[in-house]
Amino acid sequence: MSAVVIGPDDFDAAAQCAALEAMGGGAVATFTGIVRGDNGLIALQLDHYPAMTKAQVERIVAQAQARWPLLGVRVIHRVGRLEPGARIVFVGTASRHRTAALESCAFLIDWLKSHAPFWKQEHFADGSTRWVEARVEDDARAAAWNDQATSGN
Amino acid sequence: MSAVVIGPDDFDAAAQCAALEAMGGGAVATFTGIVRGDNGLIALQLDHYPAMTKAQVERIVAQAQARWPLLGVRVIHRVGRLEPGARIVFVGTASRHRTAALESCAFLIDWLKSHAPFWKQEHFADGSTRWVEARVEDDARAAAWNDQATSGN
Amino acid sequence: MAELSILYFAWVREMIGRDEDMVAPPPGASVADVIALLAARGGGYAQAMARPEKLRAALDQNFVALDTPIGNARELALFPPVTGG
Amino acid sequence: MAELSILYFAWVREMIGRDEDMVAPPPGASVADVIALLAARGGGYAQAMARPEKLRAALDQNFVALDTPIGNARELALFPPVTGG
Repeated sequence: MSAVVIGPDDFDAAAQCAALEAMGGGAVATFTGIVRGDNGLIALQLDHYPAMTKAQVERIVAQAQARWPLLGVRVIHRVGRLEPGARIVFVGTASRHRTAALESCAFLIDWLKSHAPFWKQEHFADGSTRWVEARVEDDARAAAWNDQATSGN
Repeated sequence: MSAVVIGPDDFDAAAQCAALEAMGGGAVATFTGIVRGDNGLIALQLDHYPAMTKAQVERIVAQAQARWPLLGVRVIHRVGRLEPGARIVFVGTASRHRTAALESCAFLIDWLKSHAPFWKQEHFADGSTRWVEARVEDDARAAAWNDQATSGN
Repeated sequence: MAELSILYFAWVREMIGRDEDMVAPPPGASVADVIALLAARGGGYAQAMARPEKLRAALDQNFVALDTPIGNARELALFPPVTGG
Repeated sequence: MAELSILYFAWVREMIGRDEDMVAPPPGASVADVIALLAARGGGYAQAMARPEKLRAALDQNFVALDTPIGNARELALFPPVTGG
């Protein structure tokens, strides 16, 4: 099972968790992102840069592996049209250490938000569409991981 | 489905995740703790204080709900004899906000470690047993959440 | 005088070899005073209570510091620092 | 002169109405220079390139700042700040 999957298909989160739990660590942390049906949203369309996406996500995974003692990492990011309730992204980490699993999971989702070439377009019931704008907080959260590394925390 | 389950039985992590994903938030974070088979360990025996355990865990869950905007919380903690590879604990949180889901999940597992009346005894292949000692780091991690609340971070 | 149930957990229970006891602490006694009374019984009690700083306590199912007065509590639990999660 | 593939994503692609173009940037050109050349085409190009500070870029599939020289790169992608995860 590859550590990184980018594609249109839904995934079996339970199978992902089972694989991470079987890695012999004591700790598995996961994050799952789901399409919210707010304000009449009927679908998200996820665009990406195919030639770059997988390599870039694998680079982010390698950074997490260099920083925390991880036994396993799974990142799944879907693309294409996704309706409310659909999973968009899954990040799972396994480690011997609770803090390593929790922190690396948070790091990975923060970095995916700000460093992976995906773009979300909202489609509404009235036929209108809107490209989601990047949030300053997302960049700030990702940058905070760098500050931590620099200050040795 | 109750937010807090304390008992000997294994649980269906996938069903827990599915319930959290169905709550309409965009973000689900989970932590699963698993028995490690280190150093000839053949089982963990989990002792607890039955009259106090569930109320105390529910108190910790209420603190998380007061602190973060959560749509749902699930905490499952097993007791009794658990062999390597078995799940010990599951914490899952659902929120509209990624950081709320991630932080509350980390808070809950940190607080369970230091504020819920469970005790682990290790059983080894040679017949010896050993009560696990509390780790100073666990208390420090739990205390750090208080410091954050005080300083307004 | 009110009877107080005392519950033991983890290695405290193992050393004493009992799950619980009933005692009648003197008026004004603190948790630490009850620990000292139990230690005076010798044997496993003395062993389990030898180092109070290794013990934690709950009164009527709420964690308390060892200098807390027993007051009208009905149940005192004595145990090592918790190790769940 | 080397040809450079330019790829567009998200609203950049929508405004221009194309997925990609081929250009031959002048020697020494930076990403920002290419953006200015594209803006000069008018229409959707001018609209998409009107505020370079709203754009992000990747050269040969690595994120770069807009003042980065094109050098020998074969592929330049122009897009808004990413919004995955």
